Amino acid sequence: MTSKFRRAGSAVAIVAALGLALSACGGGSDSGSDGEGGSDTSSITFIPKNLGNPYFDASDKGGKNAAKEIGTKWSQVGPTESTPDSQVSFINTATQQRAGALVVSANDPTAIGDALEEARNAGTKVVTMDSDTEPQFRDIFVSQADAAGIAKSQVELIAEQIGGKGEIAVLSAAANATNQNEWIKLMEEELTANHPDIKLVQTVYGDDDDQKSFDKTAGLLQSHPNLKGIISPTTVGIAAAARYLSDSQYKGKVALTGLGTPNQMREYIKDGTVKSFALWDPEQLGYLSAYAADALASGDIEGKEGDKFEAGDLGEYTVGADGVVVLGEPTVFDESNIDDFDF
Amino acid sequence: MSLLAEKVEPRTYAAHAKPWWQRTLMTRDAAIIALLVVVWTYASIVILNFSDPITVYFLVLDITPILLIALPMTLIIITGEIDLSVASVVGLSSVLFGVLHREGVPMVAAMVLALLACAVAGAFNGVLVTRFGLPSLAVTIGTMALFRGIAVGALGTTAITDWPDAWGDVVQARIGDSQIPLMTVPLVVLIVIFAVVLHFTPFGRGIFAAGLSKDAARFSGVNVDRTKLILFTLSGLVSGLAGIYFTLRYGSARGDNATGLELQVVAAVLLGGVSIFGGRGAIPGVIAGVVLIGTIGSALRLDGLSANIIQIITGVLLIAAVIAASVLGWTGRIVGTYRRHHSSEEPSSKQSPERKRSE
Amino acid sequence: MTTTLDAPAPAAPQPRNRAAGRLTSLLKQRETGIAIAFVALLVVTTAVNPNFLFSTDGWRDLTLTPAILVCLAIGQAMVIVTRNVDLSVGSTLGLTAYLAGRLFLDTGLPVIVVVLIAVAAGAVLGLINGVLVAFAKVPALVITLGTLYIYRGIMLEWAGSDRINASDIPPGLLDFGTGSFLFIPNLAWISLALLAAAIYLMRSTRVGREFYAIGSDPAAATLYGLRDKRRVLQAFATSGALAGLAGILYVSRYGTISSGVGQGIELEAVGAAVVGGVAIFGGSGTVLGAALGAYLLTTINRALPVLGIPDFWQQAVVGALIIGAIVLDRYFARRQHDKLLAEREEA
Amino acid sequence: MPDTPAALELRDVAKSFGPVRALRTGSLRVEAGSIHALVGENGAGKSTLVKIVAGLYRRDAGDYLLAGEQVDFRNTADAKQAGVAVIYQEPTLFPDLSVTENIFMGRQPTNRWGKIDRAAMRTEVVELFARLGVPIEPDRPTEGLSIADQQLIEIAKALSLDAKVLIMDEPTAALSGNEVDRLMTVARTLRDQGCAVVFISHRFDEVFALCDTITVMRDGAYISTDPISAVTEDEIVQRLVGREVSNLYPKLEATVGKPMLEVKGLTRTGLFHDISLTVREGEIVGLAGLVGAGRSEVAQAIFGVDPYESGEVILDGRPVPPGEPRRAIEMGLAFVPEDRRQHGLVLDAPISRNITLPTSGRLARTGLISTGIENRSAADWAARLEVKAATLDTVAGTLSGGNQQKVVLAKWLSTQPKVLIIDEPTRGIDVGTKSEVHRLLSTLAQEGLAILMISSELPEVLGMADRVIVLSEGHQTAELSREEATPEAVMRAATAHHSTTLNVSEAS
Repeated sequence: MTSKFRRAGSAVAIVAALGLALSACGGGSDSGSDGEGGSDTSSITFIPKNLGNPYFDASDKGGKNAAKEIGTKWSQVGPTESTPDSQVSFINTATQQRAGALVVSANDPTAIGDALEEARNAGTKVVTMDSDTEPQFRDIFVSQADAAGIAKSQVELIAEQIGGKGEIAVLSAAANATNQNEWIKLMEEELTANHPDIKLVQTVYGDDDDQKSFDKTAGLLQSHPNLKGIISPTTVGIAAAARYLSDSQYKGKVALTGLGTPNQMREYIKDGTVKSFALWDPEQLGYLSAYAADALASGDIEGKEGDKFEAGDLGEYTVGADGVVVLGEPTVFDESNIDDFDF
Repeated sequence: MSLLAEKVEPRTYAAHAKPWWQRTLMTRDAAIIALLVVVWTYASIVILNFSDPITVYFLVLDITPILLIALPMTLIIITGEIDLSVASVVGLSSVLFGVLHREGVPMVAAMVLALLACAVAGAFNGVLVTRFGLPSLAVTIGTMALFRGIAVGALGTTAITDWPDAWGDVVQARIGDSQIPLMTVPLVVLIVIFAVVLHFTPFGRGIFAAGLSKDAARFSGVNVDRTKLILFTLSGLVSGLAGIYFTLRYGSARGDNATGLELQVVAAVLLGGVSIFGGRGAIPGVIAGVVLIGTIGSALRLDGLSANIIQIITGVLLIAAVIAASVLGWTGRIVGTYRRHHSSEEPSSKQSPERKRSE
Repeated sequence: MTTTLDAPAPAAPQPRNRAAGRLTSLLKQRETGIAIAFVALLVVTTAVNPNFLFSTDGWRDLTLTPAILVCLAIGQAMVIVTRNVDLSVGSTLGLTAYLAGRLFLDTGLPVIVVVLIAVAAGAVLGLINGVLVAFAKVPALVITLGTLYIYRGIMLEWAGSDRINASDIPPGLLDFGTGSFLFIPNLAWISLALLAAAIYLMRSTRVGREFYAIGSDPAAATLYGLRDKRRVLQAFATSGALAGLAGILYVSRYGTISSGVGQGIELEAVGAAVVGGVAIFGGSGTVLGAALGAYLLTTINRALPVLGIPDFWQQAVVGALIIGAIVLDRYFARRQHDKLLAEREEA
Repeated sequence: MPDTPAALELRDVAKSFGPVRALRTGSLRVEAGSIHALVGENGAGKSTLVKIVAGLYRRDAGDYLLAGEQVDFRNTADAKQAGVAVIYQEPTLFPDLSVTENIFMGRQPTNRWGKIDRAAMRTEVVELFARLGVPIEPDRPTEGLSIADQQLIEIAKALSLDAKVLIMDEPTAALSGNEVDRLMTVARTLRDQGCAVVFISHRFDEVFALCDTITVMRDGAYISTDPISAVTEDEIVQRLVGREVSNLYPKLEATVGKPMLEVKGLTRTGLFHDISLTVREGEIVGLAGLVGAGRSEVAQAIFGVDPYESGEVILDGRPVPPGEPRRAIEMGLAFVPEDRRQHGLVLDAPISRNITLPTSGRLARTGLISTGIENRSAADWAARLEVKAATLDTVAGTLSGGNQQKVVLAKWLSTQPKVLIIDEPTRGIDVGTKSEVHRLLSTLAQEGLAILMISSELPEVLGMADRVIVLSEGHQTAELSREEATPEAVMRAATAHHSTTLNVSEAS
């Protein structure tokens, strides 16, 4: 069996060489983790729900700008799919790197909790933004706007567009997304309380996947011939829904609103598919989160109610109950102002 | 003594053609273990924070589900079949466990019931493959969608997240003050059990024989169908276990837990030297394959590289591993031919290309 | 041939009633079964909600939505017929779609050139699969599982978090993707044209018949002197090219290219082929069956919510359908086998 | 040398695989319009030679001439193009494709758009089948056809090629009497039409009945070529083996004891009906019949790898459960199957694993088994059977046919059986090992083993068996004592008809 001998020997050599080559190429690219070993109190790691999402691209941009102003190291890593288990690996990695602070947009309120606890035990400060975990897992939650405010504004936008009555539906992101579910719940309450003639007939989930959201929109319109409006409180969803509507028979007949970025929606505002939608500025959200993270990491604040910190251009913020920091009210975009924004 | 009369002098045989160290070190398993050592050493030296003991802790927790499922998967692939439904069974287990828990079933009972259901799901694959004689690839692509669909359908939009902390803590506990997770203990026990069953029992001998030649195994008294049925059931059971682990570790029962895990498991098993044609493979190599993929991922993430590069490397490693065998086999054929045809009449010890249809 | 043989008197092949025979064989065919299932689904769903079929959008979605999967299923069927499988089509689709998007964004190339480049790129990616499968003699399942990771990884790494929006795509292409001709969407026309070409290729050319031969018995193919390596390469390249085209169709229909484009669609393509009667171990099945399988799967996805079944159950239904299809196939194959044996005993 | 070039001529063709010289001096000269026998033991190089002619292998040295022209084929398509057709022992057809497609695969008539002309194909096939007298539906798939029908399709394929050289590699191995007759008729017709036919067979009766010339090969080398009328069977055998063969059937006297294996009324529809037989201690019972008579099927049903519908099997007074080979082995039944490479051995596994596979449960006393335990057991049994191999981890597939058979025997004798069923004990092994196997069977019987031996070789059955049971078309047609068992008696019983549906074309 000399051949087997030879074969195995060469296999060792080749595979080992391959491994070396791979790890060498890995070692070659350093993105902000070199420097002194051990704890790195002055670094901030952003972990969005997933990469390739324009919303988080904007918030990352804000975070990066803030880090530059503060003079700390900044990096962004994340999974390609927005699932909690893939996020955990990246949280763990940040723990290993002894990052000073983590800014996470949670894919699940509890699933990533243990990993965050592990990180905090290792001395890393944890800020959640956009989508929160349960309060005990993080130091501060930077909220884009308070949930009730968002829900109310969404309902008002749609009510105005459909004339206060008729069937509406919601196109959400993942079925487990904390913030989405909370908004939907609050929207329902708002509808019952103030708009009894509007009926929410169905909530569908596009998983922040473009094609899925697109197809779900088609499904909604078919299953509910009397549908008057759609609320899609997620940037991927609203864009996909707008694109579907824009060249369907429903264009202009079925109203659409929700949360979207101006760059995505500009076209549909201009062609009349969408009248208005809302969003806070995600760039500001990232910017504020980075400042909050830095304030925690440098020990300026502890995340208790009443703690105050400076957030660069945005001015001073106060930590509210449960460690929540609220960015502010969302901006409503329509034909009149959309060209003033670029994100 | 000789049965063939007349001659008296009995023949003697060396047990092996090569000394023990060659048989141990010059194998695919040894190669993959060596590669693991090289990568680990390299990463420890070059990559910041990799040598930190906490790396081991996270690594073990991360690879546990893959490792668990890789064990029965190894056995199944050695018999020449494949089970692509494992990750969906993980999801199914997670959801069942969650729903039962939500309905107030005690934790242990919920766990046992979920595991039983997963064993049944595995047996369902097994029955379709053995009784109906269907190709396992097609069957498990179907059940992959079916089981995942049931899991997602049963729980719909919700995730069940109200788990008693104590259970999650057990899953994530460390042994004493070390950075070695407590999970390592049952994991090692399972690995040992699978290794012994595969390599040191008559059942294991049957598994290899069935993979190399289904007919010859059957004609030698190996109950090939029953063996496969047992393995598929086992695969369901262990995947169910992985689902319980998943649920407790993340404190969240979701229908889409572990989506895509099946490909990672298959990649790790094949990387670990198991032949997709069946009949060859060993547990140590598979463990090394799983750990290797985990280590590369961990090291690259620490180095700030994205998940994308890790995907590319997994793919390249997988292809390189299978091609290395066949390319080297090709170059080694000239040498091999001598051995092979030394005493044989026909230049065709090549296997007749097996007809993969069961009629 | 001028020879004659004085062999025993021939019992000449009985010319049966061919028309009747054709009808029964048509009814027995898998394609007919799938088509009937498809029509039944349409009828039931439309009865529940007439909009499903009888509205502009209902009709459009019915014909448009399956177009992309049909493309992939045709390629997949060709590969499976040669006793291989291509799991990388989803990643190929993603990579070519992004490539096309980048070309639109970064270069001013005319649409048709970009389309050709994307198709060619898909063919090259398919060819890589084919070369690895044919020459390294490694099962296609393993190779394409590897390239599934690699192609997807390359796309993600290249794209980073860049996303291509509808505004980056030439409006002409987008209009084409959503437009229709003679009440049938353009994309559906494309997929139907491809289907017709593929049917012709598989039924009536040597290349197609040799695909079947190679999948039916690779050893016999060698003895026949068929160029099996070349054929396997061709099958994979075609599958890749079709995935590339599917990438373009995706761009023209959805306008947005994000990181997840085409993820998991490879299994739908395999599922469509299997449901459509393509045997997973090669040698039998038709591209028409695979295309009908694609129509059935996509339409089920859309029909379930209309029928009041939460769309979470879609996957379960698809899975049950795949299992049902292969069990049924085996049942019919056994019956056919027994029948042939019985005929032999009689003879 | 005659003036006209031969249709096919090979001169000193050599082919090596690595250092192994499969063919050293392959020479063959076949005239057009003749049937030429090519004989040799397994391993003599016939198959290599055929594969070179067919274009499957390329020769290393020597000349290959077709009608006087040097040729060098890169693949089988080239050879076909040049008019060389080969019919292999096992037909190689595409089971999923129609009969017509199989005949034309790779060279279908096409129009200028590349469209296959199906109508033309079908017309030609109908015509071919009419001439061959084949009642096969051209549009049906080849799956499910009998070997004989498949062989006819191969012949039709060769005819449609307008082959000038037709090589038939053991075409009759799996055919029944009628089918052999039909095949020979076809071969003669082809000869009369000027085709050069090469006929490879181990059956001398066929060779002498059919062929005009005979070439003998041994150890990869050419030995002799003679007109068939100039040689006798004994001379040919001597040349084949290279030495005098004596005492091929060393039958020893054994005491016959109590019944060990009793089979009562075993039936499986379509394959065998109401088979009853008894094998006693120390007795060798021969199970004779033509190929396809159902002998192997009966044996496999007794052993439990195949099912049966009714009847029972009793071993040493205890019933053997159906469909459980493992139980049968435990009870003392051993079965050496006919197809060694497919059923007898795990070709890719080492000798030791092969020998210990059926006994691994017994060897694992603590429930565990190790290579050491296996090797000890395997070494013992390999030595008793004198398996020629250097080490126990030699892969079984690399052994010669004879040595493989010894490994199979070692494997089954290691189970310490009470009853041994052996199907074609000496198929495909050289003459030397053949007599060793026969001596072994005699010795085992003398030691009290009950042996049921299936064989297609009449001399083997007559030489070894104490009693002969004959099957025909699945029915038991005779049970003959050693004295009664003459070749004529056995053949008469083997060709006896049981059902009226099968008495076709006796005239041919």
